[in-house]
Amino acid sequence: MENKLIQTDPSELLKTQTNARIGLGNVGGALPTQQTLSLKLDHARAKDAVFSPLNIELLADALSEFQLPFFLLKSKAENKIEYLKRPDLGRRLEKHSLEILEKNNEKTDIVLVITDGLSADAVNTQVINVLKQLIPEWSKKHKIALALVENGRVAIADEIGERLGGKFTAIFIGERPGLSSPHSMGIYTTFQPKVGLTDESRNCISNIHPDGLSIPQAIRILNYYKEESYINQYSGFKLKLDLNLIEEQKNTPTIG
Amino acid sequence: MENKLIQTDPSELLKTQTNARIGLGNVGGALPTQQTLSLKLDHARAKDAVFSPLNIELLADALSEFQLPFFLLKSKAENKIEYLKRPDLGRRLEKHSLEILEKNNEKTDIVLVITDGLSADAVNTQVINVLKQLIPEWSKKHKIALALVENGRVAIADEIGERLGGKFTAIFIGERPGLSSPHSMGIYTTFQPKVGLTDESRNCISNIHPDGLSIPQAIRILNYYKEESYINQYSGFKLKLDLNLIEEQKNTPTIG
Amino acid sequence: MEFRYTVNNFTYNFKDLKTLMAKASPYRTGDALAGISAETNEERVAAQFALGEVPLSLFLTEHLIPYESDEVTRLIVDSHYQNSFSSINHLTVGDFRNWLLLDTTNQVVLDQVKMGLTPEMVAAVSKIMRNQDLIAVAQKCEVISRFRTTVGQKGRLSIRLQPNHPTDSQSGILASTIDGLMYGCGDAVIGINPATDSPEVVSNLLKMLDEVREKLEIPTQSCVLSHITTTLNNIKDAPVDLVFQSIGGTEKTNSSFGINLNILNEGYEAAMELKRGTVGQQVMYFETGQGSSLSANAHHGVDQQTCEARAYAVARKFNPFLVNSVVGFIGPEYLFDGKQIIRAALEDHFCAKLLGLPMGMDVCYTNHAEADQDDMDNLMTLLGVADCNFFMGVPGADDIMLNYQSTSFHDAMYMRKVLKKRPAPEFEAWLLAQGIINEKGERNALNSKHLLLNMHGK
Amino acid sequence: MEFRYTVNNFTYNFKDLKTLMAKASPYRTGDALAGISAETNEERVAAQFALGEVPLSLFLTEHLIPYESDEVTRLIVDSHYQNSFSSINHLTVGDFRNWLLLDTTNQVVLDQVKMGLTPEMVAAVSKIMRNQDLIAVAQKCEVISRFRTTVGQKGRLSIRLQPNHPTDSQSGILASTIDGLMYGCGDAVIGINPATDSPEVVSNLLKMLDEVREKLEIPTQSCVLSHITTTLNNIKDAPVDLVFQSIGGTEKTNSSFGINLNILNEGYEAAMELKRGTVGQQVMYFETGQGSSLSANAHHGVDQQTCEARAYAVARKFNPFLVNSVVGFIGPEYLFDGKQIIRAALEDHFCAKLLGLPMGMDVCYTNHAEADQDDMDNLMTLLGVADCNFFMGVPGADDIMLNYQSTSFHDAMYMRKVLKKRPAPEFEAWLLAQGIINEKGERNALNSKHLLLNMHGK
Ligand code: B12
Ligand code: B12
Repeated sequence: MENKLIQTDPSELLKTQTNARIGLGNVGGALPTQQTLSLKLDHARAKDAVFSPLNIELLADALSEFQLPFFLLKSKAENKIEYLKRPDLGRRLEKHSLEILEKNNEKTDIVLVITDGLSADAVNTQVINVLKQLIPEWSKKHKIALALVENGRVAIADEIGERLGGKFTAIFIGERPGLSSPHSMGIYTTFQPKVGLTDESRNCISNIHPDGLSIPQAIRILNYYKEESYINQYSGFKLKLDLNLIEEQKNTPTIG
Repeated sequence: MENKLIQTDPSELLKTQTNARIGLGNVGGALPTQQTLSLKLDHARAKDAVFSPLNIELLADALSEFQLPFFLLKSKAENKIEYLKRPDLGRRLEKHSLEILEKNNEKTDIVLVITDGLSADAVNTQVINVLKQLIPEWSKKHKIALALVENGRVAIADEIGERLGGKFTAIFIGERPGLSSPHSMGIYTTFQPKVGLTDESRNCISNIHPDGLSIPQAIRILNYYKEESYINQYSGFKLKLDLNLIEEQKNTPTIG
Repeated sequence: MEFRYTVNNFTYNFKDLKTLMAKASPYRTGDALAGISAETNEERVAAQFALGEVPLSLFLTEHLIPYESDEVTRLIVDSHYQNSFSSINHLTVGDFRNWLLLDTTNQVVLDQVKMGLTPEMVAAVSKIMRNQDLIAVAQKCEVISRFRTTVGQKGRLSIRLQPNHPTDSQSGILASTIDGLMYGCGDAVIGINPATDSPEVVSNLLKMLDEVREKLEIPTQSCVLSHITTTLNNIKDAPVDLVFQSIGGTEKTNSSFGINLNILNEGYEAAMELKRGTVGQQVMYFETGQGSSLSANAHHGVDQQTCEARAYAVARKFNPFLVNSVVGFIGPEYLFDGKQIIRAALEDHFCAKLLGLPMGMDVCYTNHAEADQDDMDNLMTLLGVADCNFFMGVPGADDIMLNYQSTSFHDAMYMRKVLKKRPAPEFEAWLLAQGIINEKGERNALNSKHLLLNMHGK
Repeated sequence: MEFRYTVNNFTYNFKDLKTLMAKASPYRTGDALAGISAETNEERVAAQFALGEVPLSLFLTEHLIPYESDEVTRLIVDSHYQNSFSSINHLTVGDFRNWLLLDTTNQVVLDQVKMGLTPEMVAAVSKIMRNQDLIAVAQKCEVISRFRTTVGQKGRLSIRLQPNHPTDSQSGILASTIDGLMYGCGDAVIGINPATDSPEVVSNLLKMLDEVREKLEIPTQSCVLSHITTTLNNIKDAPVDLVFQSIGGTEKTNSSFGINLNILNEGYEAAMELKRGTVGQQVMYFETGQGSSLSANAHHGVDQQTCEARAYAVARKFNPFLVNSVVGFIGPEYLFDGKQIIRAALEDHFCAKLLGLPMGMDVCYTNHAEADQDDMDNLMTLLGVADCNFFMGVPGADDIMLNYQSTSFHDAMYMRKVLKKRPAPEFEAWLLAQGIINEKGERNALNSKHLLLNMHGK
């Protein structure tokens, strides 16, 4: 298309600083045609991401390699449509899964839960990498159990943690897919998990994806929340992330 | 509720002249609360009318009493939802119904088709009454066949008429249900029916219901269209209804 | 001519222009019913990208429906003004959208190009426009038409008073008419859909409305929306202001309506001779609506919105006073729910305005569609912002003869209030003189001695 | 107290006021999920009729959530002004709607009663109002708030610039901020959602925004939307203009957010001491949204829209500068599609304005909901007509950190253009002085030497 119709935003430099949709230019204030269609295309794709399936085989294989107690579970939500409409079902285990957990006799300290959430691909592609860096360290101090759950919400970690008698849970979950980052993972941690807790009792590490929080950073924060939770014997909004995080000191903008 | 909030329309007299929603009053120009809720209630009911089922048993019994060839048929639309989405299916007979018609050897002149359309109740409650007044007269001159069809559109009469070798069809069909008249019946007539005709080839008698066109009036018009179709050897927009119809001469308004 | 577009390493093919247009259309049940809509959202967006690259000029040579077999195509091609087109001749569909949205593309500029635009061009560009684009561009167009009132000026909003009755009862129709006038409606037209097709009934209704209009000195026009051939039968003896007809976008659709361009022309010429207008002589009133071509099996594989836009070419030929789409009227098989109805209405209004028509809209739904009054509130407000010329005024929104819900007299009050719009100037003066509204446009309390209320004998 | 209503010889019973309210609510997935919505359309309308007959004064004695167990109920009851209520004291809910729509019930009158209204009263009346009623009444309310800009005047529309970044990158956030300023956005606030909850990160972002603001002399305010306890941690050392918090309508919801009225009050008092405003000292910014109570299992059987309205009582206590509902953000389990989102947004805006809040709206949807940009175009236009105080401005509508679509900088241009609205006066003067827009509000072409574009180091 012809560029001369478009009033460009002279901001090439700005564009290098972020993946946000800036410097798009405008036609009488409105989005140029290419941009408006690109947005639609990305929307079509992000909608697909919601329905991406958990790669159970691959994940289960990889998880069993850690040689830790490992449970393959399901929430009460039978499929994605029900999952979307009934978050309450996504927070609880279905009967058979409860039975599996009941059979467990091993003592557990920390439970790591992996679940699809709203973007299975976020988890499919990232979680093993995180766990590989995490588990060797953590297993030195803690007894760890692993659970892979289909159609889980954040709070399902409470039930799993409680049933296994764990002290601390971290759930790795696909976040709602965005247009520019359809595969973003979040980690939510809870100390003393039990059914019925709400979000003030958790901490959150969000936006883990190639253009977002890096895996090493996520692990640093996760370590921090785990340590602090044990020290304070609680988790949640009262724990503040007092960690020097400013990764980009290097490119803090010079103002003026 | 308090009336003093409502600016009334001083039009009691006008209200006696029509069932239209006039003289409703207003609050700052808007519909008063009672009126706005009444409209909603009627909407809930009209939506139900769409899904009212054809009273096949009752109608079939009554129709067989006329001692005429009688066919119980179905369109290709299997249920109301499909009927709504696929008018093309409502215009054609399903396989089994075609077979039924194939077996017929009797010569037929006029085919009267009864179908639910968009309001089965409109037909359930009115059609037998019409036929009782019509058939004794018409059978003096014509060989008549009757068909009762589930999920039919207007044009399905073309296929039935053609298959039976009829010269003239009249289809009695439930019209889209209105808020104030959820049970309104229409009659569409066609000379020389055959598959593929469109609406310019038909005539229409609409709004047959207790507050609309009366059954005697409808029969008068139907007779007119039948007669004229045979005289002119065509039907459709070229036939104009040159009948003195002004039933309400009595209450033509005096102007001024 | 074939078109293709590659998304994510997958190449979508579109075998010809009409297929591309159909696949680029926002989803609606009618196109799905016709089997011509995109199969996935991604295919739809790919088609939109591909359509964006099509040069506008291609529409002048690739006819969606052959020139030889369709008189509407012939009309479109033969009445295309190359001169008006020359300034945008070089644009693609995508850039046409860009150009339309520019601040410099104002009403004057749009007026200059309108006769160079074909229905297919405007339909194509509408498919790649968001609702806000359709609103913003339509708002730039001002199309004014005149008969006894001046309809379509900026800051004004007119209403067709629609006082239908299931038995065409004159006193019933008169009662609804008076009610509507008390709410400031009727400046577009007082237009009755007759329940029957009887010339006698139609003629009596015309006489009644004319008497009322003269008696009360209402600056407006009346119309009985019978088949044009019925109107032509009557035109010698009855006071016909406007000649009405439903029209479609293909020759075959029109023939299923029992009309063609010749018949329309006859109606037009007959009405022009009467010279009954005062401030102008625009004498035609047309209704259109997405889905009628498919319903009549007359769409030639062209999507319903493009067929609809082609109907505007038919309308444009006869310099109409009023045109409206009946958007939600035809049924859910074409437009399923509130969302589809709203989208289609904004498209229809945009396309018609861009082609230069005095476009109004029947904001409406039927009881077999998934829609309700809230959807209509949304739509009428959006179209109001887009400066739609007129809406319907049906008592309590409930048409007791056509069996559907349209906008009400009260809705007219709402729209004029929140959007700060006034009735047509001649009619507004009359409303003020009659003490029906005040200077702010608010309803005055009328008492039972008011002239209007004494029109009606017992 | 039991309620009943008979329709068509069938009597519907509603066992208490909260059940009646829930059943009278227009359909939405959240109430269905909670198991409290009407089972048929007829039951819903019956509940609406019954609710219409409830005297407003009943809400003062029948508490939907007990006074003893919920501090939000205590706040509502204890801060009710009987004096303001006395003029409408005798009305039923149905007549309250009638009264609200009267031409004589203008802004002055509405201001007089607002402190006599409880959230439950306005939620109740909203349930029997059509979308057009919600728009028309909201349009009568003018709620103006002040800090460094004046937000909410008639004819003006402000934007929160929302330059989020998935790693809180300062240079990324600054880039989006500059882009937004070039489109005239940021007069409501420049407000960042931080990706992490680190006080250090938050504090650095606050410093960066403050520097930019001072350097460019932009008359506006900034905010980092961290948890209020994080903000309180920082308030001594970092330049906090506005104190933000998400709030809900029940004590339990708020406690699931890790807050209560005391904590909010602490934040309020700490910010008031700073006296950083110029044209005013309204220092709080709150976000709300239908569904949060249900999500936290904290709804007590009260429908989600009434819970939402109760959050406005919480907001009102702290004389906020900005409040907005995040309507489509929380997800399809509460508001399924465009239709439900639009309805809820109009309700939220209406209820908040009636209670006297400076209400804006995050017109938005997530990718797991059935909605698209067309729905947002519709909603932003409708809310614009309703005179909503402010909207979000997100680069290209795509929030790359929160992962949802809101309104964009371009949308702000659209709304101001078609609705003829201008930015906040102080900010508008700055935009003109910087040559960013012209007197008509159109974007000027900026060249790369423009001051804004040279804010950003390499
Ligand atoms: C929907 C409708 C339309 C739609 C039809 C498209 C569609 N796919 O549904 C549209 C908007 C295109 C339309 C157009 C016209 N219509 Co019409 N229409 C109706 C309406 C509101 C509902 C019909 C219905 O429920 N049918 C029942 C369903 C279950 O069956 P169906 O098979 O789906 O419907 C078919 C028929 O309804 C037919 N049809 C629709 N209108 C007409 C008109 C005539 C004369 C004929 C023969 C057939 C016909 O079209 C449908 C598809 O084939 C009725 C009013 C009413 N209350 O019934 C008026 C009505 C039938 N139409 C009427 C008229 C006058 C017309 C027009 C002639 C107007 C004009 N001046 O151009 C045109 C052209 C009709 C034609 N010859 O094709 C009159 C008929 C008067 C009469 N007694 O002759 C009615 C009664 C309304 C009115 N008073 O204005 N119409
Ligand atoms: C949706 C959402 C909300 C919704 C949650 C309601 C709901 N029913 O879904 C609402 C609007 C209520 C909300 C509120 C808040 N949120 Co929030 N939220 C999100 C969002 C956009 C998506 C989460 C998601 O996809 N989860 C995955 C799904 C599959 O799991 P789920 O079980 O359905 O979701 C649960 C969690 O997401 C949880 N949740 C939501 N927000 C937060 C925040 C914290 C700190 C915790 C522990 C849990 C939590 O609520 C859901 C229901 O239990 C994320 C951003 C992102 N890109 O992920 C931010 C995000 C998680 N929220 C954030 C914040 C800061 C908040 C608030 C503290 C803001 C405030 N100042 O008040 C509040 C309070 C949260 C609390 N303690 O309860 C931050 C967390 C920062 C951090 N690293 O700690 C994030 C990353 C966004 C941001 N940067 O602002 N939030």
